[in-house]
Amino acid sequence: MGLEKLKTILKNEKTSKTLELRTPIIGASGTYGYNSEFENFIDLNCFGAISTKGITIEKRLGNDGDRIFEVQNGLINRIGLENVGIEAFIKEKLPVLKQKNIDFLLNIAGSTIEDYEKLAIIAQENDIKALEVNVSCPNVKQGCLEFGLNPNSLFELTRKIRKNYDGFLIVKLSPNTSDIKALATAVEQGGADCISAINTLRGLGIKIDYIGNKFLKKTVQGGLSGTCIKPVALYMVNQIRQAVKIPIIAMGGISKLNDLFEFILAGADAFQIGTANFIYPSICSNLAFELNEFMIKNNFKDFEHLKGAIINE
Amino acid sequence: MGLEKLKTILKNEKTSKTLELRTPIIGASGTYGYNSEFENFIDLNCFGAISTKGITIEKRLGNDGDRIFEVQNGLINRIGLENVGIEAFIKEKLPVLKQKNIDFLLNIAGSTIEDYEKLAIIAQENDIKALEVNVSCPNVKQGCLEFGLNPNSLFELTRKIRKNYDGFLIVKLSPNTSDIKALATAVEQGGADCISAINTLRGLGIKIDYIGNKFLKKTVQGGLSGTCIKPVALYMVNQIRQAVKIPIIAMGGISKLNDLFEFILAGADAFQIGTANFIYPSICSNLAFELNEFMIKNNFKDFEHLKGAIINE
Amino acid sequence: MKSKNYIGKIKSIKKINNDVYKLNISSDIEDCKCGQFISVLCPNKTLRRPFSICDFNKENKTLTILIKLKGEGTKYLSSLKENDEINFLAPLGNSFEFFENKNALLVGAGIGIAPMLFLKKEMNKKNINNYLISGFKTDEEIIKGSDENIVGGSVLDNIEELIKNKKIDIIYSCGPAIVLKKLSQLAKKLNIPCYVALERVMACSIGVCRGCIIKLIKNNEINNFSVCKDGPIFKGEEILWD
Amino acid sequence: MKSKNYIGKIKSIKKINNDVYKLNISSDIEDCKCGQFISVLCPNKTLRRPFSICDFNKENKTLTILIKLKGEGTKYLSSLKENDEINFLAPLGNSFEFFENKNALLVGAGIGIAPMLFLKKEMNKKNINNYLISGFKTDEEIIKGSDENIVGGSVLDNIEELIKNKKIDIIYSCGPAIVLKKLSQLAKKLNIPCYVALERVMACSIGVCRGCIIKLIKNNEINNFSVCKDGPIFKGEEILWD
Ligand SMILES: Cc1cc2nc3c(=O)[nH]c(=O)nc-3n(C[C@H](O)[C@H](O)[C@H](O)COP(=O)(O)OP(=O)(O)OC[C@H]3O[C@@H](n4cnc5c(N)ncnc54)[C@H](O)[C@@H]3O)c2cc1C
Ligand SMILES: Cc1cc2nc3c(=O)[nH]c(=O)nc-3n(C[C@H](O)[C@H](O)[C@H](O)COP(=O)(O)OP(=O)(O)OC[C@H]3O[C@@H](n4cnc5c(N)ncnc54)[C@H](O)[C@@H]3O)c2cc1C
Ligand SMILES: Cc1cc2nc3c(=O)[nH]c(=O)nc-3n(C[C@H](O)[C@H](O)[C@H](O)COP(=O)(O)O)c2cc1C
Ligand SMILES: Cc1cc2nc3c(=O)[nH]c(=O)nc-3n(C[C@H](O)[C@H](O)[C@H](O)COP(=O)(O)O)c2cc1C
Ligand code: FES
Ligand code: FES
Repeated sequence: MGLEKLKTILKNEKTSKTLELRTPIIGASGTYGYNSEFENFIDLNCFGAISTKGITIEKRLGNDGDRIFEVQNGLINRIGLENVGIEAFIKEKLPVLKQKNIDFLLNIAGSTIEDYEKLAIIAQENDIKALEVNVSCPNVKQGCLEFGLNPNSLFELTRKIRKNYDGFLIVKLSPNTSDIKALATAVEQGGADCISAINTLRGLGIKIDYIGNKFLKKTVQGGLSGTCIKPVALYMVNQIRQAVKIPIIAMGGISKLNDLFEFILAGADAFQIGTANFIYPSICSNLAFELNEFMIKNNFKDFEHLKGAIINE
Repeated sequence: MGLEKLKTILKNEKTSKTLELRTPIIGASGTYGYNSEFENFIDLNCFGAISTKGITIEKRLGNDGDRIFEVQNGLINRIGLENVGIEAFIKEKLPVLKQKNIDFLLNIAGSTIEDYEKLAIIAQENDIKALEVNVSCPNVKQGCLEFGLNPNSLFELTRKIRKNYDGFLIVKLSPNTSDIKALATAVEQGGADCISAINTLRGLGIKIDYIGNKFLKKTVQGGLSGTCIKPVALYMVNQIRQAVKIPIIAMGGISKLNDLFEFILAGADAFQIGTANFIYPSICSNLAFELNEFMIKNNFKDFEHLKGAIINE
Repeated sequence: MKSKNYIGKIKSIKKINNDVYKLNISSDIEDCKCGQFISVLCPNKTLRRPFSICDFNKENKTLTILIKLKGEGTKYLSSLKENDEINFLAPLGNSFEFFENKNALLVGAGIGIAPMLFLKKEMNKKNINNYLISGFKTDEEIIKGSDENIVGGSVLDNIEELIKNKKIDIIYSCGPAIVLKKLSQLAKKLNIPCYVALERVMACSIGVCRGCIIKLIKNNEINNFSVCKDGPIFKGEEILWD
Repeated sequence: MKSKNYIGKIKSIKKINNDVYKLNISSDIEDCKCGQFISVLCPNKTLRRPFSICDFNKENKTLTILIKLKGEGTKYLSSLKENDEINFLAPLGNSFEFFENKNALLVGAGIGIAPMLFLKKEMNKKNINNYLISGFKTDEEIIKGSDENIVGGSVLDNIEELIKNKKIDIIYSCGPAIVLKKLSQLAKKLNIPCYVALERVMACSIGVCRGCIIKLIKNNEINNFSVCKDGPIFKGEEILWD
């Protein structure tokens, strides 16, 4: 079964910059590794792209202590951006991506504006097609989310990255804000080609048991992901759709075909799948197949008429 | 079984203003009606208080269209502050509360600062013991949440209410912010005696079905409540605990005894139960009984040693 | 009767057609009225699910409800077995008014027949003339107990004639909103009272959350009423239809 | 063997003591190694649950796992019936190294016995001298298959003597972290290699999420390793214990 119908072109109408994806299904950053870790479970040719684990200038070991906390229909993580660093990525991971012909978004994070600029330059030098700028990671003490929650800094940051990078520039937004529209607008005006949203919600997981006259507790403060954040993600995506014209890669709790339709209605042009990969490691290819089948069966060319149909409030 | 152990005194250490509650379990605003609607299901003597449905100056009919949308482990509502108005409340509902000896927090909402001032004055005139100021309702077009998301306006608002009201002043915070600590601080400095949190998260519910060659859709944008928001609520309560000294009434997804302990660890002094009432209408009294039993069985005088034990980040 | 939270037991569960199940539930409930409903806990869903009372046996305190499969909640309920526990709030809502000397037409569209069956039984007991007409999409969907079943078409197709022929001077109905609306309009035209049983997505089902509101016009004033507590039965003429 | 997602079938499920169940699962899986584990979908939980492979029968492609009741996930799994489907990823992680001419001591504390039983069986096949000692809190908790069961006390109580008596020159162990830590320290003191099977809360179980990290010291450098992919078997001496 060919997946031609799923071919997706994300286009910044203003600059005509585009990103072509085989399918609109992308493995979300932090849940898909660096390159081909999932190849036992999925058909690498049938999904759109990987968003790499967030890459920083230096290698990072991430947080100490418990990193994962399960909640109802979701997950709190505090990985703390453990990653190999940009140098090792370019040397060890990039060749595999190229060799296996895997499309990818390079997800980057920094603690200073200079970090982001440097990463953008390296991406440019290495001819990396698409950059996903993570300004929304709640799990590091410095930087990252700081830039992501203030429209002015976000505008500046986007502009500076844009100056140094010619490829398809995606900025990933945080839902931990009172005004996502202002953030989206800042990103668009700063010159980004696309917005991805949402990153994790801030959450605190506490497990407490009274055993043998003592309270035993376990706590993990970090980012909340999974089905439980879907209503928030739909809200945020819909707000962004109302604020900007550039395309949106939507995520947050996607795990089934109907979720894709819901996000299309809210305004999504493509999708990322995060937490669901842990439960169903084949989900990215399965969703692509299911979507394709649905389109063929019901004679859909695309979903343009549905896109962002909800813009009531 | 006496519930003496559950007696809870919320105290503003600075002003020594207190609110005495028979138990720390309070029925949350909007889910408990105005007075004795729940009396068939619970023992009115065994729970701490009702927080009334949010009251405005004028009677409000609320939003048109669908108002309730079910999600996994949660609920989106867009009631839109339907209420009888302060006049009818004082005339018709207050006498019942008094006659039945039901403790309550008067939950108020306004579209202007003047609204809140007027409501505070009426509360003062009618000798209402406790006021819960809702600056966090996401379901009305004007006012309310606007005041709740900006520390400066929130400080001003709190100060003006404080000027007109001598009782126990509680301000209820929204989680739809990037900086709950700043909001909590503003409220404390404005002269509030207590913070309650959280109100609902902004969410969008979409149901879409493909039936007979057509997409049928249903959408409700409103406030998300229930178990699915508990990790966010724990995070917010914990942040507030780190920012201010005044007591916290915690809520967001509470439905069982262990939830109470989790919120105590995060920093709660008392609790409100919202969505869970819809599923288990006796839950407020049941939780009080369970907590009491636990304290007796395990010889607990109180939970002071646990309170806010998590202050790591 | 005050409404309370009951833990009942499934006395029997029977599939009565391709997607409707009949549940007999025994519990401590003492009484309930025609038109009232119960609100059932479904552990796999956040909210309870409301179902009309379709019959009530006072002697052995047994309620009957009919459940049509819709989504996950009704699917769960249909999987219950004899002797399983079932947690419900009851009795909820207002009830039908009876008029001794009127000829009543009862109209049940689809699963809307459930409260009509109870109503018919009570009217028969009280010797009130009544005629129950029900409508179903296909033969397979027929639920028995009516005086007349319309299959295919609409219950409304020849209803004006029927009203004249049977000298109907009051109507009671339950079913899809569009049917109730048209019936109410017809009743108004014919100047006879019409009571309809409404449905709304419910959260609390006891009148506190204001989630299930319907607007009524009474004395030229528009006001909110809750379907769960002020209803589910309303006078058709008072309803502000969308 | 590449790890894959299998839909297996419960061939048998047996309660083997008051809170441990033995599951035999047949599937298409061709092979797996000693020390590896599987990650099982529990529909009532967000995350899969990891379980050590306790036995594998290559002829009829049947895996055995032992499940000790802990919370909702294991409760669900214990409720499975013969012929029920079970969705798991397998085989996962690295495996034990074998050394033909050594005398191996196998130490299983509590449910940690599961991978040790598999290891013992393989060693027996390869004619490697081995002695499996297990520890349980009470008689009721004993899981059979060891050469020696310590009940009450700790598996570590007389272990130094045992090592000397049996001329042990390599140790393999699985159990609570504190046992593994002490055993590793003892092994270091006695200058014999010690392999331990670790546990961590896992999200992806295939090495991508970095949720299950352990820090190892190799060549004086501290680095992160994933328990799910680089492990679960590590050299005790390399582990940076908390
Ligand atoms: C007063 C009243 C009496 C009813 N009597 C009967 C009856 O006798 N027999 C019968 O089969 N059905 C009856 N219904 C409808 C029944 O409640 C719904 O079909 C059921 O709740 C669907 O649940 P679900 O999880 O299977 O479907 P879902 O997938 O949740 O929803 C399917 C549809 O059911 C409706 N629904 C969902 N949740 C609720 C809710 N909490 N309250 C009301 N409607 C909801 C929605 O319109 C939705 O589109 C009654 C409803 C009301 C309000
Ligand atoms: C590599 C490995 C092999 C294991 N082998 C076995 C075995 O052979 N037999 C056996 O009975 N148990 C084994 N366990 C432990 C088993 O995975 C947990 O007991 C089980 O996940 C608990 O699930 P629950 O829902 O019943 O309990 P929960 O209530 O969820 O948790 C109880 C405790 O189990 C642990 N746990 C929870 N989720 C996970 C997870 N996703 N990954 C790891 N640990 C978790 C936590 O420490 C928690 O405190 C193994 C664990 C690992 C990592
Ligand atoms: C374990 C884990 C690690 C993550 N790491 C990153 C990261 O490095 N960079 C990033 O932008 N997002 C990261 N995320 C966020 C996801 O990419 C995604 O935005 C979020 O999980 C919401 O989608 P989901 O609900 O489908 O998981 C991570 C999420 C998880 C669960
Ligand atoms: C149907 C509904 C109506 C609500 N109305 C109000 C309100 O009028 N005023 C208010 O301050 N909060 C209102 N809330 C918010 C709750 O009081 C509470 O803050 C929130 O639901 C989180 O708690 P929960 O998860 O226990 O429901 C409402 C919530 C629901 C579900
Ligand atoms: S469902 Fe709450 S008022 Fe009717
Ligand atoms: S569980 Fe994801 S890396 Fe181990």
